[in-house]
This record gives sequence, structure tokens and C-alpha cells, in this order.
Amino acid sequence: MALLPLSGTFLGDVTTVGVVVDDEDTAEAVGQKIAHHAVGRRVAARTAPIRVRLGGRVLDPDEIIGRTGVSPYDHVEVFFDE
Amino acid sequence: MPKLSRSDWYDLARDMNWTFGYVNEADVFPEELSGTGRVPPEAWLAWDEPYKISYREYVHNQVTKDTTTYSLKNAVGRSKLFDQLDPGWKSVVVAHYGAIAMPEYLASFGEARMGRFGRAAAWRNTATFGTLDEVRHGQIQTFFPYGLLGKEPRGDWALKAFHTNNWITLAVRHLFDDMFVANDALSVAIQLTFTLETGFTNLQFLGMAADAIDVGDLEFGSLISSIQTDEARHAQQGEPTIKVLIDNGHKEYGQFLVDHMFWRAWRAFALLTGLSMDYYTPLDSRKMSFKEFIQDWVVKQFADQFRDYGLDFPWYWDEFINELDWYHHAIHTVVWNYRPSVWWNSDAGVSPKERQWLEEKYPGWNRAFGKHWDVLTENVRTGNLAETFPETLPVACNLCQLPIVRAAGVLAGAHTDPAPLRHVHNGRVYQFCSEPCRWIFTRRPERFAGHKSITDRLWTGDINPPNIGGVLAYMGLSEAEHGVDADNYAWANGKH
Amino acid sequence: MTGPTRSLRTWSIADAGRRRLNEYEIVTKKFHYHFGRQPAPFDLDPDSPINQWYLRHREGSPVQADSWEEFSDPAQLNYRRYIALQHDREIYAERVVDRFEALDHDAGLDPAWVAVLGRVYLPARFALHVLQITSLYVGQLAPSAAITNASFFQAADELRALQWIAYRAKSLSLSHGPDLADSTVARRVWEQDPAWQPARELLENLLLAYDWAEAFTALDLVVKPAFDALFKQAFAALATANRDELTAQLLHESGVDSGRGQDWTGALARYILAARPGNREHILGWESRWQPRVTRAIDALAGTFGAAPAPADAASVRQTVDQATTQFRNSWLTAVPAT
Amino acid sequence: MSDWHDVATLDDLWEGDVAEVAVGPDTILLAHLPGRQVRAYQGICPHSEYSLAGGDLDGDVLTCTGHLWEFDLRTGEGVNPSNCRLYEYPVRLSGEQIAVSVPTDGRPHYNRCRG
Repeated sequence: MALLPLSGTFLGDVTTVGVVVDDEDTAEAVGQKIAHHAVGRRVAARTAPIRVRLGGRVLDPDEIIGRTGVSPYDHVEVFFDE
Repeated sequence: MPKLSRSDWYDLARDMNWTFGYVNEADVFPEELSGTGRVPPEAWLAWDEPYKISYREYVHNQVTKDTTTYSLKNAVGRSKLFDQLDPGWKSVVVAHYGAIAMPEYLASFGEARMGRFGRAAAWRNTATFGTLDEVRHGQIQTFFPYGLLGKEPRGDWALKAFHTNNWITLAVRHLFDDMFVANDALSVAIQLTFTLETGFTNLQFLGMAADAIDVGDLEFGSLISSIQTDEARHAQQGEPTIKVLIDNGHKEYGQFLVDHMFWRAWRAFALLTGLSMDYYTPLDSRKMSFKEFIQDWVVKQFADQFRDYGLDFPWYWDEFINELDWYHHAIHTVVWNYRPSVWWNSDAGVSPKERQWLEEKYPGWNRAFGKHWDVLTENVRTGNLAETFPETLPVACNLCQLPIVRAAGVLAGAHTDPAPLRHVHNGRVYQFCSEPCRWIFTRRPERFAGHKSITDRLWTGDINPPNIGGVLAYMGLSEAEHGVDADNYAWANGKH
Repeated sequence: MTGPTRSLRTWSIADAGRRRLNEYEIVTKKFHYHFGRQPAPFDLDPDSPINQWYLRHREGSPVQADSWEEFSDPAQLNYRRYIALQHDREIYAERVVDRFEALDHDAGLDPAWVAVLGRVYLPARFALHVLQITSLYVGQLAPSAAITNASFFQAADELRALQWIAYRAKSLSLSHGPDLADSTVARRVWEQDPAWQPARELLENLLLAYDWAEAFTALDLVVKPAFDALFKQAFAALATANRDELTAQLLHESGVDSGRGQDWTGALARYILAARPGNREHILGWESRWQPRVTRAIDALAGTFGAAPAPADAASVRQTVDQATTQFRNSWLTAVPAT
Repeated sequence: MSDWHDVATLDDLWEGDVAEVAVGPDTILLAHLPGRQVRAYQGICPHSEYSLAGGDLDGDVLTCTGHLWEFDLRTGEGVNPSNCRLYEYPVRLSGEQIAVSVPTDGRPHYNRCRG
């Protein structure tokens, strides 16, 4: 395991945040870590699954982030899947 | 009075270039400090300052200005005037002192750079007065907040801010170091005096002084208008400099310098003036919106004055105009959210009445930004204040050092992709908020590459522990200094 | 209102220990936050040219002190006080000029004396301009705001002196011929007259002294004291001897600025010598490097004093200059015991 | 006869500070001059009843904001105009504590000079 700095934007938020995740985290966990800084804070909460998009591809929730070809400081988009 | 008037002898005091006989002229004006090498030395003799002043006139004028301004300060200081000011307006004043007092003093370095390395004696003389002016502005804008310390301890940031790595300080320090402290004489003339002072601050100071008087802040109003009269004079160094540059076939370089700094000046204005005008100034004292101010004054000024010299609008003009509708609103939301990390009390400025005004001035504001404030308002009302505070940093732009808010641009319909713009230089990834910021960086990466944004510092372990507590400590804020909501959440709780 | 929780009685970072800062200290102390900053003074790439320039010529100067902030201008001039002071002095200078103009003073001057003015006094504005812009250089490279500000005010003092010479050039030309107000003529003297060439060589070289402490030493401890003594004492005396009391009094008035200049530059020199043991050697090293050039410059200009209708011989001029500069030198050098 | 009254501490009155304190009917100006010198004078300007504590202290000289009368606070003497001096109270410093001696004659203690 290793720390992986990423920038992430929750769609609908005003800004992009910096987070440090674990490269063993699942996409689901990465999504939650970024959503934590936006949902219920500036973006209204909803009961929908949270998804992560990396380089145009929506990741499978169980996918390990470190095995997606991601590089440090890459940007991920996080959004409610409705 | 002595019988001769200034015009009789003035040229004899400025026609003082000569041909160097014992040293190389290039060594006297090293390009990294002078920047004038593109133009042949003799061409600089055409440099002619539009506004002329002698030393005698200078000291006589300035003593009058100082006497007036300091007397007013003394009179106001003994009154209860400051205590009665609107809390949002106090934030305007406190933010201004922390962000601007030290840069004004540092501008004396930029002026002295021109005073030593400017290529014409006329220019060097004019810059000598400019040097004094900026010492004045730095000193008066620290002396006044010092006088407020008993009532407003955050006036301390007038001196302290630049000793810290606060994120707002980082942004203004990076900007002003680029613009005039660590810049060559030619670029200082074009970027500080022509682009910033002529293009923005002359106008802004007029507006700000009027607003100050309107809210009853006589001290600040008189201070700002007194400064403005100096600026209007020394800002005129830009005009002859760009004229010499253009007349000698270097319009393209002049255009580059203007384009570079106009964008950066816009960024700083959006942060400081945008928030002040549209959120912090009390509603009934707002004469125009920030967008109207930029359109009526800066845009018009730019069109009239810059185009007189055959300069074009910067290539990003459409993006600039487009940003007037949304950029500073996004920055405001972030600053309010990060209010503990700034040295002033952030004024949300989104009471129902204010939201109505915002929607009127910026149609679509509710759709793009109101919904964030709905969530924030709900959290305040339900006592869920913790959720209104941040736990990590936004990603800062590697050029302007401000939070990357392309996501808000998506909401405003200006962008389709919220992702920061990227550039890789010598293996390092740099992130940018906008095409102009990336363009400025990539045109001269060696000028900027070795600097770390606040987010870089978090990611690379300079900030320890790497959490929000560590961030605030790193930024130099003691707990007592953390900014709080200026209105104590009245905008969320009352007044429907 | 959720205002600040405590009030402050002074700058948090410039606390003088239960002593109220005076106005000078409030607007001067701790302003150079960038001196000695890591990784570089300014927030651009540390390797960018001006960061490197400062690292080399300021932070990298051989002359160092543990705390430059301890040095204060003895006159404690901030902008407001400088301007108020000079406002009064300019009123005085204007009255001097008024008084002599009312007597039609210039018309009565001996043409042979006017020729001396044209050769020595009027071209001196080129020399003053070098002192002016070198002061701006020292100011922008100095390690503390106390030094920066004093140096900037000094630059303005030089511009003041220079503009009164320009004024006199024009007014003399009205009774003694347009050449006196012709910059081309003055420039030709400055560029070609053998009496000026050692001075010009010195001053052109002064512009290349880029280490800030060398620039300070060369300008403020060696070159300027000698030129000030030459013009504001020896030449002023020559003017009096040649019944040109207007020139003499304007030079004396400018000499008041020079005296204030020597107060702070002498104090800074004393501060530097006391700050670190090695500093003395560097200051004296630079002094010995610049002094011979100054001596040549003064000698060549002193030679012109003999052409005045009431002449002064070069030796006596040199003596006046030597006496003044030695006195100043003693004020900073012998006040500090060698270590 | 007079009584000593503790009126302030050196933490209240920094070097360079002036302050106003009241002891019974007396309004007293305290001044901490350079070199740990503390003085106490009448608190009201002898000219036209302005509070001296609102004045500007520059070194030893206090300028009243009312009509710019100046006083040397080393001695209490008028500087401009010079034909006027402030009533002075004895001051005692013990450690941090500043005490002022006020006569117990039941009369107000101040000088007046009309200008």
C-alpha cells in the first residue's frame, strides 16, 4: 500500500479538492473520500450510488484504484449515478 | 517664488543619458534587471513622461496630502466611527490591509528597479518619485491598521501576512513578485504601471474610496483617495515605455507582457474586489455590481487606452468576459467555506435580500451558486456547523495560486469539463485553473516551475500533519485569528 | 458580533517588550520579510534571474549581520517626516533664490566665473544622477527597510540637488548665453573634458558595484563623501570668493542633506563593523579599492578651481576634501575598536 | 496631607503610553516616558478642558488634541505656549505597581491658563 495524492471534483460542487487516498482503495472508497468533502456540505445529499470517472472511464466500484493506471495528481470525477 | 517655472528648466534635469566610455552599457543595464535590451539604447531618448513634476512641487504637494490624511485619521481615531461600521465593510478593510499594504511597499522596489535600470534618465527620475510614493503607500497603509489594533487586532496582518504562508498571501505574493519585485524595469513599467495601475487600480481606488465614504468609513476613504492621486501620477510611466517598445517594432512583446499581467490582475481583482463589492459591502451602499464595475471601467478603459497603442485585446478576451458572470462567485463560496484560513471575517452576503440582488445582477446565480448556499444555509440552521467547515484543501492553480474552480465554470455553462488543466515540465505535474494561467506558465516555465502551491505543499509533506489543523497552523493563523462568519450567521437564521 | 477575542497593543511580530513603538518603528521594522527566506527571497522559481541576483548580491554578500533589523536611521525618517522636512527646506531654498533673483544676481557675475560654472558646476548634474540611481540600487538590494528607506530618501536628495543645478543652468543662460542651458554642451564637458574623465570613469564603474554592501561602501563611504566635500564645501567656498553667493548658498543647503546622509551612512557603517568580526576587512578592502579612483577624480576636478577669477589652488581644494572625508571616516571607523 | 493610590501597572502603561485614571474627584494623566520614567499630571488640559490622555506623545512631548498645546512631560512645563505648567502628582514605582500621591485637602488639583 502506498499513499496516492489525487485531485477530485464532485460534480455540482464549486471547486476541486486535493485528497490523499491509498492505492489499495477501491473506486468506491475513493469516491466516498472525495464525496466526504462535498456532499452534505455544498452539494445536496442524495440516495444514489457514488461513481468515479477516471480518464473518461467510469470505474467499477470494486476496482482497486492503484491498478487502474492512475498516476499521482491525476484528476477523478465523482458523481451520483442516477 | 523663484522666477523660472518648471518648464523652463525641466529638460535640463532629465536629458542626462550619455555614452558610456569606461564600461559596457550592457553591464550597466543587465538584461535580467533592465529588460530594455530589445530596443537600441538611443531609442530610449524618446521616452517622455506625460505628467511632469519637480522635487519642489513633489514635497509641497505631498506634505499637504499627508497633513490632510493623517489629521483625519487622528480625528476619526478618537471617535467611535470604526465601531459603528458594518461588519462586512470591516472585512473589506482588514482584507485590504493584509493583502495590499506590503505589496504597496514592495512596489517601491519595482519603482527603484526602473529608477536604476530604466534606460532613459527621464524615466529614472520619474521612477524616483514613484519610489517615494510607494514607500508612502506601504507606510501609511501599515500605520493606519496599527492604529486599529485595539479595536481590530487583525489589522496586525498588514505587517504579518507576508511573513506567513497563508494561501491568500501566497496568491498575492506570487502575483506581485512576478509583477514588480522580481521583475525587470521594462516589464515593471508595462505590467505594474500600465496594466495594473492604469488598467485596474486607478479606477478601483476611486470606486473604493466612494464606497468607503458611503458606508461612513471616512478614514479609509480619505486614505484610499490620497493614495490614488499618487498612483495616477506615477502610473504614467507605462505609457511612454510601451510607446518606445512599439515604435521600435516590439509590439508583440508588449502585447505578451500586457496579456500575461492583465489576466493575473483580473484574478487578483476577482478575489479582492469581487468579494468586497458583491458580498461584503452592505447592500444599500452598493452602487454597482463587480461585473458592472469591470465592464464600465476596466473594459472600457482597456478598449480606449490600450488600443490607442495598437494593442489588441488579449487572446483570452472572451474567456475573461465570460468569467465576469461566475468566477468570483465561486471563489467567494470557497473563501467563506475556508473562513478560518483567512485573516478577515468572511461575510456570506447571501441573506434573502442579497440573494435577490445577486440574481438580478447575475441572472442564473441561484441556479449555479444558490444551491450550494442552500445546503450551507440548511447546515447553519440545523446547527450542523461542522459541515460548513473544510477538512482538506482545494487544489490550487500553479500559476495564480487560487483554488481551481472549473467545476463552477461547468455549472455556469462556461466549461464542459471540471478537471484542472495540466502541464508536465521536467517530469513534474502542474495544474491550472484556466487556459490563460497555463499559457502564462508554459510561455516561461523556468520563471515559475520551482514554486510550490499550497496544495503541492500538502501533498509533498511540507504541511504537517497533513490535515486541516496542520494547514491552518502552516498558514500562520493562531486560533484567535481564524476568520469567522462576519454576521454571526444572521443571513441564515433570520430575515426571510 | 463575533469579533476578535482580544485586542492587540502592538505588532505581534515586532513586539518591543512593553514599549510603545514610535511611528518610525511602526512603519519600518520587519518589512523585509523576504531577506534570508528559503528557498529564495521571492515567490518565483528559486533559479529565476532576480531571485538569483538577490541571493548572490544580497544574501550572498560577504558582509553580514545577525539581525539587520537592529539598525535604525538615526534621524528616524519615515516618509511623512522626510517630506515634511524637505518641504521646509525647499521653502528655504526658494527664498534664497528669490532673494538673489530680486537683486539680479546672475547679471553681475564675472563671465570668467560663469565659465567655471559651465565647466564644473553645471555638468555635475551627470555625477549627481549617478549618485541618485546608485542610491536606488542600494535601497532595492538592502537587507532591511531601515536601510532601504534611508537610501531611497537619499536618492531623492540627489535629484533635488540635480534639479537646482538644472534651474541655475537655465537662469544663468538668460544673462550669459544659451550654451549654459544646452545639455549637449554640458554632456560634451562630462564626456570629453579631461578634468571630468577620472570622475566619469569612477562613476561609470560605481554603477557596476552590484554586491549591495560594496555598493554601499563605494557610494556612501567613499565616493559621495568626497564629491559632497568637493562641491558643497570647496566649490561653495570658491563661489563665495567669486561673489556668487547664490551658488554658494544653494550648495550649502544641499550640504544639509549630505550631513543627514552621513549621519545614517556613518551609523550603518558602525553597525556593520560591530555586527561581525569579518565585516571590517571587507569594508576596508572595498574602501582601498575605490579610494585611489576617488583621489584621481578629485585631483582632476580640483585642477579646474584655478581658472576662477578668484582662484583656489588644487592643493587647498584637496586639503578641504581630505579633511572632510577623514573626519567622516573617523566617525565610523575609529569609533569601533578593531577586533 | 496626601494618600498613595495604586492606579495602574507597568503592563497597563507601556513605555510611550499615556493613560487617564481617576482618584476621587481628581482626573490624572499617567505617562510612561522613555527610560522607565513614569509621571502623573493633571488629566485635563489647563487651556480648555480637553482630556490630555487623548493627546499624541512623541518622545517626552505631549500635544493636546484640543488646540495643539504642547507640554514636556519630563517636567510638566508648557512647550508651546511656554507660560503654563501642569499640576504634578508624586509617583512611586514598586515592582510593577504604579502609585500616585493625591493630596487629601478636598480641593481639585489643576492649573489653568487661558490662551
